[in-house]
Amino acid sequence: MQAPQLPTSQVEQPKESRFSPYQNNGGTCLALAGADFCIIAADSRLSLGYSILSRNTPKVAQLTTKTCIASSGCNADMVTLQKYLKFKIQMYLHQHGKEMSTPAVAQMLATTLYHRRFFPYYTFNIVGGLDQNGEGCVFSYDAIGCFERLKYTVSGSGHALIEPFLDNLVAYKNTDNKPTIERSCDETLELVKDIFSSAGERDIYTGDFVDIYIIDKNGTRYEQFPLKKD
Amino acid sequence: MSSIGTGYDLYTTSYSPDGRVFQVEYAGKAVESSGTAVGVRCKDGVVLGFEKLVISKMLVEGSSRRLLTVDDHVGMAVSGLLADGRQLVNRARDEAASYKEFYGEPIPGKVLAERVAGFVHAYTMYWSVRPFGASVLIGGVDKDGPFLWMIEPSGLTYNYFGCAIGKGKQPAKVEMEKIKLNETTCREVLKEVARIIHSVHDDVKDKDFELELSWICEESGWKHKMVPKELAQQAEEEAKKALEEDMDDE
Amino acid sequence: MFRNQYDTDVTTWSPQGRIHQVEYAMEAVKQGSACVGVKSKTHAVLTALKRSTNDMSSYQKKIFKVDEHMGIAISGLTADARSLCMYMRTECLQHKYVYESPVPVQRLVIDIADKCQGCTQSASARPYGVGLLVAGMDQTGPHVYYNCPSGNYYEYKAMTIGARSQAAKTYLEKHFASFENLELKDLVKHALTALKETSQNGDINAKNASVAIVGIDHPFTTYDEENVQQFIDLLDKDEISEGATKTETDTAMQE
Amino acid sequence: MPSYMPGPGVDVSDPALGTTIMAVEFDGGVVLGADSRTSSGSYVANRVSDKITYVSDKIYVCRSGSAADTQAVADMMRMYLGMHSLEIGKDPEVPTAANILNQVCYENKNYLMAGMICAGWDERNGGVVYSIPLGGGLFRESYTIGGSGSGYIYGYCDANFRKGMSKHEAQEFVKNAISLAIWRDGSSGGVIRTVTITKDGVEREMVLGDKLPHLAKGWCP
Amino acid sequence: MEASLEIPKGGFSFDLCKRNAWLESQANYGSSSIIKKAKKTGTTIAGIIFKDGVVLGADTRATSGPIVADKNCEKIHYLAPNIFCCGAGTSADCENVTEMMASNLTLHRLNTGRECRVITAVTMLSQYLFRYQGYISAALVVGGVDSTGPSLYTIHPHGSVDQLPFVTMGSGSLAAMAVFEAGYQEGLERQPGIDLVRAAIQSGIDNDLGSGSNVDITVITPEGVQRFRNLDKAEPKYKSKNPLFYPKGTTKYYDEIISKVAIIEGDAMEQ
Amino acid sequence: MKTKPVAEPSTRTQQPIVTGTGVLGIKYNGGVMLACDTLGSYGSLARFRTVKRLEKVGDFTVVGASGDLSDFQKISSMLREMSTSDSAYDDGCNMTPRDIHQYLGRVMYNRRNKFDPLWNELVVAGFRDGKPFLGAVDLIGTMYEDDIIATSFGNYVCLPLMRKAGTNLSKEEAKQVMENCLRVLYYRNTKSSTKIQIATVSAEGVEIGEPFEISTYWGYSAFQHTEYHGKRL
Repeated sequence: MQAPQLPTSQVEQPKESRFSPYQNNGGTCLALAGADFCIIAADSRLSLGYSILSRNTPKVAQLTTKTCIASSGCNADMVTLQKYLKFKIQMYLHQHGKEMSTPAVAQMLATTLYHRRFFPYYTFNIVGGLDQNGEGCVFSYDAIGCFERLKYTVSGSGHALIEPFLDNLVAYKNTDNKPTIERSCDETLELVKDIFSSAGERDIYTGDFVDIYIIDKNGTRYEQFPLKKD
Repeated sequence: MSSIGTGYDLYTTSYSPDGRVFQVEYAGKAVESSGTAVGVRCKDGVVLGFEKLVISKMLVEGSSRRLLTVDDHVGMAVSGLLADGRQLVNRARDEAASYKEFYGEPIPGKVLAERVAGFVHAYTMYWSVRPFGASVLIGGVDKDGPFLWMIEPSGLTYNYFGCAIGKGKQPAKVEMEKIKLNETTCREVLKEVARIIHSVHDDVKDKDFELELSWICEESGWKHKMVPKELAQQAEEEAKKALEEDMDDE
Repeated sequence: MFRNQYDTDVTTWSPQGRIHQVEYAMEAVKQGSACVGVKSKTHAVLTALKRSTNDMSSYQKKIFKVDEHMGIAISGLTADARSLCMYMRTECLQHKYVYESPVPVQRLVIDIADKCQGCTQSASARPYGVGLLVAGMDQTGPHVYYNCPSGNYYEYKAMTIGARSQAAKTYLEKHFASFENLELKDLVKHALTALKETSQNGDINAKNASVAIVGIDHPFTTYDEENVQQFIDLLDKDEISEGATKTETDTAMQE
Repeated sequence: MPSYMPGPGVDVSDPALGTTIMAVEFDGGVVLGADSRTSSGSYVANRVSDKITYVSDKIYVCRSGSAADTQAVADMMRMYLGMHSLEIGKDPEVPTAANILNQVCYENKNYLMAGMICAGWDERNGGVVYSIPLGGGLFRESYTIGGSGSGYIYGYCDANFRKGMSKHEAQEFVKNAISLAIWRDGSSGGVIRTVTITKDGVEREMVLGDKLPHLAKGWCP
Repeated sequence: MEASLEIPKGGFSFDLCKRNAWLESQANYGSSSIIKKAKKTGTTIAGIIFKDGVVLGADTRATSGPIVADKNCEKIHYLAPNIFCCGAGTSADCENVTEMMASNLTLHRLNTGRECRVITAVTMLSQYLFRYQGYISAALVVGGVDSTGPSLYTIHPHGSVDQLPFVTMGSGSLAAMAVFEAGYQEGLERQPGIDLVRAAIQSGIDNDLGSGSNVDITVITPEGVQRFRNLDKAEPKYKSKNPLFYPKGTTKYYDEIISKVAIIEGDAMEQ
Repeated sequence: MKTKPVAEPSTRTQQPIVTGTGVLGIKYNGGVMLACDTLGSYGSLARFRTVKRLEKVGDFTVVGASGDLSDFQKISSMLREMSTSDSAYDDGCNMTPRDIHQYLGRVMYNRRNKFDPLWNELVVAGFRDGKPFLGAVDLIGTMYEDDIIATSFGNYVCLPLMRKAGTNLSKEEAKQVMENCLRVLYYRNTKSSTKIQIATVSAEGVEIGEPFEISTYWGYSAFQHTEYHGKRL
């Protein structure tokens, strides 16, 4: 038997091994819902192993005037999935003469993911937007279509760093002293920036820029926020 | 016409008692009432021309093209029903692409003509379809030099130095025979083609027409291209002048 | 039109080299209410006259959006048009899925024309009984095409199809030469004026007229009912300013 | 293991051409060359096989890899070339033949073990050599070598090949190179076969196993 | 099987390494593996020889899987007054190996009464690493100046040694080496030398996710050693506009015990 | 002895055979440039020394490839056919570089879904509407656009240098950067060579240069003695 190799710090050479259809391109997605707004954001770093392939490849896509999707994981699957959703949403628009609602988009995404139950899209998606009543809503998914509606969620490589932070700061799970006033849209936006700059400090796959979409009754606003490049 | 009303001319799958397939001949009639296409194979390339009858002055110039590109090195002139002719162009494009994929070189004119002719012929064989109401000229340059082929609705194909199809094919052929085709160049023959098409056009009976000219020669980079506007205009003016002189002579 | 023995099958040529079934299909186009399509350097405009069978029913939709850069006005068998429209929409989306770009207008037009031709050469099908005026915008600017049941297609500077379209055609032939440099507003005015010629009682109103516009920085948009009133109002104003006299852009049209 | 094969303990497998093959362009034509050993594992299944296969009058292919696969590929190619020359009414040209061979090898790469050389002479191109390695891909080369034995003679060939050799020089070059490969590669052996194709026709030659040119014999006892 | 019952006559046994490797391969998640949790210096380390001596450089990121474990760790270790060593690999290995080597070299100096030579350190390190067959996961860049002049070496975890005028190691070594290959010149002056190493490390920081934060530089010349900690700093962290503030009582508690603690007056605490 | 089943299921353990290494792409002022060497490796054997890995598509796009060269030949023929039929329409509309990039992304992704990938990393460079375009696609369909792209081993060795050089370059400077990067790649990658090819796309169209040799440097005096105990005493 050959002596086992401990992992060393040596450079990972490009491997020419058996074909694997998946890659993890890293990245973090986040969405927070307010009473009448929703903020959905993701960093724009595209990485592979220890390499940065691109510093500015968006993970968030606007699907309708009040729905956005953010996906991390395998870029190839992400691109395809988002294209497919746009296709279906446009078809819905043609056929019904009105936009798909955010919960409808959310349900369709779940169905789409489950259709590939045995060859999943290796993506971790978040859908955010306003529902029919104008309330902010966020949907969180696993790779094969299990989903639930939440007030906030995070997915991707920085997920484990950010989730407890949100439990504390947004859901106030550690205290009974919940503030009586909800965070405003601007405060939430500031919180998103804080969160991403912190995650960028500690998660090597999160960095470069954050694409932030702010959805409220006036429509969708886009903002880019710089992170560290290292 | 003796065939009419005999009942032997209603289907492609019927022969008349004297052994003719009238439906195929009728399809040919669609070509005979269409604009004239002229193709000339010169020593250095091929020139195609078409007398495109303009049905409305509100049409955009150059629309409903009759000279179409099949492959980089092959062009096709369609006389007859353009919609039918387009199917032949599409088929020719498929044949050219699959030949190139498998053999790694551009399709020779002969092979292309024969394959498309086979396709046309298949539509003269079955009850469920009708023959194509279009004839086509296939012109281009392959590794053996320039070629010019014509395909009839019957599925027959012929190799030519100069060929005309459509309404004015007879006078056009007469005119063409006056040119020494294998001695002239594409440049020189442009105005001849323009002149022939102008001369066969019936100003009285027919509507306006637009002259389409395309070529494949060194000047076009050995690709099938429409003749550049200035050149085409120049050729047309020269042709008109020559025609006027002829008239004066008479 | 008299009956003859050569006109019952689409696979039968007449001794004159005609296919009567296709010609009859083209007649169906003339049965529908009229549509007008015009274009300038920057925009293509469709207008259409809607019918309603009686006061209780709604008006038949005449203009369909195909994609952000393209739409059609139809005349003839509406059901045929719907199926062609569905096909066009799917093709546009497919193209966008693969290339992330809009399909060039003429390529889709040819595609439809080929589809129509297929139905003129097979005994198992009948030709489509609908004419389409396609207005679209691509790399080479705005376009107006006419797709005919015969499988032919034509690109026009101005065109009209449908019932009593001859009157509109006469109008367009008189004016189309000036369209190229027109402001959008004036172009729409021309298209509506031409459409008015085809109306039985010469009446065009917000109920029976549809307008659609596509152009540079102007995704294909259909205007019906209250939205179309702004254009109807144009008709009451003075003569159309021929040529490229600069007028203020109507902000209402941007919605 | 199929029952017609020897019993347990004997290292045999599907016959494969563990081979040295090559083709060389010269002034006016090409020379193709090959050894003659076909092995099933350690067993020499055929010691005088012919790896240079006719596909049309002036085009031949050299085969390496699985014997069955390469023969099937050559058969297919012969058929396609026959059909093609009927269609164009002329002899096929070498680039066309090579392209067909590449199509077959590439489109079936998941099912084939075939490394091929296609060489020949035609009116338009003269003598032409193409390499189609394992998995397909079409590469035009002035000379090419292939098969397991080729690894041992790259140095020799690179040092000794010249463009514009005479026919005789090219033939000698091929024989020397293949004999050197046979000398060091256990999977190559037997006789050397060559096929020389020029405007005037095809010549076959065979160097017997006991008459191989031995460049290494100078020092080796 | 019987063979394994025999007591080995001598040398090392790597049985547990095999076991660890097996355990690791069985684990479905990286987090259940001890080895994966070990802190690593994903690292870019580099060094060059310039006209008067040696410049060593290193980034300051330490990672634990995809998480940055330390944003400003030190990777340039002391071996002797005239010899320094950059380490990449498992942090514990690098630190212990270099510390052990520093002690041994001190003893060596006391025994011989002379300044240590770089080659001595390199030989001892390579022999040590070779004995552990790569299980001590330390990739080192050793540089120093001795009686023979400046010299620079790399030592791979398995114990092989290379001597070169410019070297890099760690996950960012390719990014850094590219800078050296493109920019190294013979007989560099001090400042250009330092700048080149800085650029190389920065290249690792920017392009390699295993490397990050700041640039440390150590310059060794016959005149002495100059150490620049955080010579180049990463851009500062984003300053929150709404700093967090937790009001008293945020954390729930169920019981409260207050005890009196005696307070001793005087300066005992200050000793 | 266990007998083999009559028909074994095909195991698609396909792997690249003849391969090319890194392709570099960079935008510069007024255009975009691609560069790569011309080596076709067969494992570690430098099998084919002058293989062209840059393919012109239409009038304003070039596609470069690393990875399996037979697959790239297939892709090239697909692209040639696509550009032929594109120009056959002759309607004034042409495929943009982005169209081609997106199309390739779909092709690669569909093939990976069949577990039969086209084993390439492709770089698409083009110029359209006054703007340079640069995008990459790999064998599983990962797609991105950027100002600077390097595939395969170039990703590790050349990308840092290219990022350092930036994109504010003249054409001549860009060419220097490319040559320099490929020289470094040659120093540090077993599968690259010194014979390189450079293509540029600008408003004037595509220009694919002929392959040429680049120089290398080995003259550092410290390179004379690198065996560590062989040091002068």
